[in-house]
Amino acid sequence: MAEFFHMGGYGLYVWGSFGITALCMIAEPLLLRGRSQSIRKRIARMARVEQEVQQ
Amino acid sequence: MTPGSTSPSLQIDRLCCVRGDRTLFHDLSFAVSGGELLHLKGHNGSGKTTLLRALAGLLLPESGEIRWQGENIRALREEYARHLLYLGHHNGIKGDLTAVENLRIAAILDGYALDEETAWRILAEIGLRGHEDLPTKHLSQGQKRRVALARLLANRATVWVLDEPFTALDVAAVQLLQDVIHRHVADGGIAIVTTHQEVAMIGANTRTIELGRRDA
Amino acid sequence: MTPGSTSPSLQIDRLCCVRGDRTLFHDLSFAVSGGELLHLKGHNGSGKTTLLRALAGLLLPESGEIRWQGENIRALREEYARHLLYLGHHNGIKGDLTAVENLRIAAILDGYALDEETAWRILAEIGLRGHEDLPTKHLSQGQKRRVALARLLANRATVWVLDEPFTALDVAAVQLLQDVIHRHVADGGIAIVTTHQEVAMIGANTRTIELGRRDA
Amino acid sequence: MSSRLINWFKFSSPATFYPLARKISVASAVIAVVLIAVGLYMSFFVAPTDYKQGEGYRIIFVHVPASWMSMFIYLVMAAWAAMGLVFNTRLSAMMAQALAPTGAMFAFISLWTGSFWGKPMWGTWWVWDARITSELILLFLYLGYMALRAAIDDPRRGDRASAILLLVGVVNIPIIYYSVQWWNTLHQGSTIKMNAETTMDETMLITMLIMTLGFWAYSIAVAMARVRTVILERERTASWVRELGLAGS
Amino acid sequence: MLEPLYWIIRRDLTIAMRRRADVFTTLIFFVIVVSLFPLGIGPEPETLRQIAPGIVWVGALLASMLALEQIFSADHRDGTLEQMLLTPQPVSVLVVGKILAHWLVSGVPLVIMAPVLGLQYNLSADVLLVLMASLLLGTPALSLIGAIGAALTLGLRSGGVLLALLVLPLYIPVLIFGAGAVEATASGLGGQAHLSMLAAILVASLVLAPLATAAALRVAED
Amino acid sequence: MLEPLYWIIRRDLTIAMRRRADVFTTLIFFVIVVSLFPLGIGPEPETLRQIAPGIVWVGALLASMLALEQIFSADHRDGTLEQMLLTPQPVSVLVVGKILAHWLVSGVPLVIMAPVLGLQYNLSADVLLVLMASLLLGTPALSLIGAIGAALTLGLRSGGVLLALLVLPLYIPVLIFGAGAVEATASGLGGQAHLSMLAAILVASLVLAPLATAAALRVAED
Ligand code: HEM
Ligand SMILES: Nc1ncnc2c1ncn2[C@@H]1O[C@H](COP(=O)(O)OP(=O)(O)OP(=O)(O)O)[C@@H](O)[C@H]1O
Ligand SMILES: Nc1ncnc2c1ncn2[C@@H]1O[C@H](COP(=O)(O)OP(=O)(O)OP(=O)(O)O)[C@@H](O)[C@H]1O
Ligand SMILES: [Mg+2]
Ligand SMILES: [Mg+2]
Repeated sequence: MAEFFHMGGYGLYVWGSFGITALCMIAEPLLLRGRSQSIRKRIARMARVEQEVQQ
Repeated sequence: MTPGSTSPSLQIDRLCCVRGDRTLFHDLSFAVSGGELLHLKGHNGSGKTTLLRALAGLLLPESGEIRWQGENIRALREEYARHLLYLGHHNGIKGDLTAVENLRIAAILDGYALDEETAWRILAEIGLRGHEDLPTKHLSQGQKRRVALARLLANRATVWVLDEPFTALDVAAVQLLQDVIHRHVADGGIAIVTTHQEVAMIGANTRTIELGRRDA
Repeated sequence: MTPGSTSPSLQIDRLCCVRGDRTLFHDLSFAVSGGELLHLKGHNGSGKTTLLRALAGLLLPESGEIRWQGENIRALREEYARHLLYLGHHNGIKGDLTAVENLRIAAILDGYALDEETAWRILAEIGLRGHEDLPTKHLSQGQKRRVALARLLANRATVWVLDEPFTALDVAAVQLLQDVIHRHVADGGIAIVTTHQEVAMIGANTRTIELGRRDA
Repeated sequence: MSSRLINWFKFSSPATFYPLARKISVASAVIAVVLIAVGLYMSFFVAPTDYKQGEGYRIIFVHVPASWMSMFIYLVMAAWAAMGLVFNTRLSAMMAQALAPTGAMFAFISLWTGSFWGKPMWGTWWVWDARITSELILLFLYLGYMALRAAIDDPRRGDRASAILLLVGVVNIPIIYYSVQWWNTLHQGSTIKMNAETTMDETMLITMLIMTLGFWAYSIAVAMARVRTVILERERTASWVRELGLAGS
Repeated sequence: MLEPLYWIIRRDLTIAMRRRADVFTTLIFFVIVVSLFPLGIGPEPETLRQIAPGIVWVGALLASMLALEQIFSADHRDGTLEQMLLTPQPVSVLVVGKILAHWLVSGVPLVIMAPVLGLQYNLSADVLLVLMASLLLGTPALSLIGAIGAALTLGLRSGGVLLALLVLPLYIPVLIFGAGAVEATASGLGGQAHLSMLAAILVASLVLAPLATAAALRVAED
Repeated sequence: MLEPLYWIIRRDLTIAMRRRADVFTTLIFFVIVVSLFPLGIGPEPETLRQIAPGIVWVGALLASMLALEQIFSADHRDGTLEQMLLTPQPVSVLVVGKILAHWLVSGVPLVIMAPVLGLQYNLSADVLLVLMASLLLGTPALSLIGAIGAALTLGLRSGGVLLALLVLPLYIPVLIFGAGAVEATASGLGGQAHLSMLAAILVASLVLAPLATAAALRVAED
């Protein structure tokens, strides 16, 4: 196992590369989720305000 | 002032303009033809400037059409520009050029030549005697506005679109400008004007359109 | 509105201002004291803006003195600034901040705190309900002017120096602003105002000074 | 013909595309997860150790797909931009807008993994090689596009301005690419060349292909999800958005 | 079509002459930037001569880019640009006029000044000649390409820096061939090929840039 | 005196956050300019490593100068600067607030980014550390000095270039000691002395620049 992570001496480089790639590709959807939720909340709030005005 | 076989006509068809979150107006339709003065009213923020910029072709409306002699102004472009004179909140004059130079260059770009003498005469008429060959950046607010308005006296355009032309003008200049507009309309031209001042824009051939309603 | 043992007084003594080649006025002397409204008149280019900027201390006059409570304003500096509110052709608001933020930051720099609630109330009063927390760059000309004018409602300054405050305002706002100015004067403040509009600035305690003579 | 045209314009309306985008996004996400999982397994356990570069070469399995995607996405964006300018469809600009961050991210990954490869192979994090330099410039082009979009408040104005920028950029890309190539090769003394190691093992090639397809599916999934957000942001006042009933989510 | 072109150029040159300082400031920026490097790098003549073409070219590129920021912004602010879009003249013609006037005012002085700066770095006469030629072909291309960026960033608050971000990547081919021509000459390889590439880039941008700029201006005034 | 300072900083940071793109563009300009030089000069690693400190420093200097153009101009145009001069607060305090906010937004990112660019030029770890230290001391000095120039050129049309002209000569000492510190470290001499000089310059400009800037602002609004 340790040998696997050692990568024949290239561990830092191989895992540095795959790690950042994984990090980016996981972070991007998460950030997107945050952005999506905030706009959804904003639309919901706008709808609520509108209803209150109508009443 | 307006030669041409058919009477000029500007048609606004189901126009809708949106700025930011708000729909300023929608399904706005009306027509203006030669000899008419359209006075656009509305409280602050009702969309007058927006409408005028759309009429000038500077702003792409969300939907709807503006037609000049039956054709969409987006398609006509330079052809429509030949008949149009727009004056916005900005004066559109260069501070480093003199009043005479400003007037002449504007004329040439509008497609006709204006000789030096005529330019001087027009500037005197609008009350800038003695200031004709100063760089306009040294003029006061109202004097700058007068330089911009001098184009009305020189121009041969049919459609005048004027956004708050009376701001910064003193009483004498307001009177003069009213006369100029009325003369243009009497000659068969079209004028579309916004103003908050209750000046005597009301003449025989004046139509008023009120935009917007006071919200909240 | 103006606490203080002595009545406020602003004295202008043999003031002379030159711009470019022209002497706009010279040997101009007058005094304004608490409870007075000074209406500055004059045709375009007569030097009203120049005079107001000198009164605010933004412009160094060629000669002559401006005294606040008997002392030259150049010597007083920050002390005079505490009593002054100047509104020029520019609105002096940041387009990236909301109306509320603009109002509050202006108040803090003017040396007093303005809580959020009061700010909202003042903005509602001046007709900006529903626009309080939009970046002001998205407002129309007249709405921006209103944000600037909201400072009048919040401020505790004694001397108001207002350069064409009525431009871009609609009829309702003009009425409101007149009331505010009259109230300030009735409370013992000083207001120095220029305007070309023949609005009802004429009250019991209004003085008018006319600058310049139509030249040529 | 005409009915096909109508159909096309129907889907170019954000309101109709919104639910469709979700379906595409979910399907692509599933495909991406499967392909990338298989690709990763093959990268580490199936592909043999390189005789020259040892285990270090495995970086290739993310580096090359990321490089390819970064270039490909820019072209797709430019195509959408052109379509938006010609047909004046709002959705096209939104698609370009939705793709940009993903493209920039892949350009960044390409640079990062390239550096992490270069250090053990060449002993330095960076050389001014032609391909590397043009990848850096591509990243700048992405950033320029995104900065311009962010700087313009009015979305419709932003659409048209950034479309012009994309088209100008795409005309320039080949010029930039060849000029950089020329700059580098005409120069004496350029030390090391990035050369694909002789003939590539077949399993390596297949692994790389699988990873590329996985990245591709990932890009589609993310872009579709993002375009949904963009649509909501821009159409938040439209009645169809209100009828979605987003209050709960 | 030629008359408005002539008048636009005349107008802009008149304005430039009224503010003569403008003409010199671009030039002096160029001089200062190029002279700054020896201060940062150290005085070794050999190193300096080696990097001279690159530095002079980067200096010219930055100076031209900075000057470009002004090309439309003043007209935009005072509303004259808006008026230009409303004239019956084709906008791309007006754009060509403005770019040409701008280049005459800000580009030509750079071309003339460059040899003097080259001397500071010990470049030989024929290298200096090629340096001038490359700038003569390159700076108009920079102005044309940069005008697109200037139009796109018009009225945006972060104008200057954003312009740099948009335009600098597009300038790279010009930089490479420009500096390349000088370097090739210096190392005895002849800069002919590079100069022809520069000419090709100039022609291409002369055809395409005014159209893109005109489109961008219409968008900016929306 | 501290309250208005706090509020001015808060105000300017709020505005910067509303336009997040601004923060990044200065940074990216820095990155692009520094990456541009190899394209002009050629890819030889040895030459590049030798000139790296000078190039990174000149890049930081230009980026900081360009960003500075904006420090007062927006406030001047919309009239808020005029209003600030009319508040009962000492103008030099407001100026310090504005400069500090500006440095936080545009200077700090440069300091953080510099090591990455150093890597592109193959600088070693300890050299990178000194590079960061020199920028940390140098960039606030650049902002302070540059603010004087920004105030002096306020409202002049040729603002950007004229600013460069006024400010660059004053930047030279900062550049010499900043790049010098890095170079000295790279050649094993130790950059201590240079860094202390930088610190001295920073202190001096912290004392003098706000007063000069305040005076210049009063003149600009006359
Ligand atoms: C920061 C550094 C690097 C960057 C930005 C970079 C960028 C790129 C790009 C853009 C491609 C795709 C090119 C194409 O398909 O034509 C690519 C492919 C490739 N790179 Fe890199 N690279 C870097 C470092 C490296 C290093 C150090 C190596 C190995 C020693 C390497 C090996 C490869 C290989 C083998 C390919 C595939 C070539 C092909 O399919 O034709 N790269 N790289
Ligand atoms: N660039 C913009 N972005 C977003 N909203 C805007 C923009 N410009 C104007 N608006 C909004 O559009 C509305 C109408 O603006 P417009 O300038 O057309 O009003 P107006 O009728 O001319 O008002 P005024 O009498 O004050 O000049 C305003 O409420 C404003 O909030
Ligand atoms: N910066 C300047 N340089 C030179 N002359 C100037 C400058 N600013 C104004 N002037 C001159 O001073 C005179 C008065 O200008 P000022 O702006 O004070 O007039 P005003 O009374 O406010 O006019 P308005 O009613 O048009 O606003 C004008 O004739 C103008 O030519
Ligand atoms: Mg308006
Ligand atoms: Mg005035």
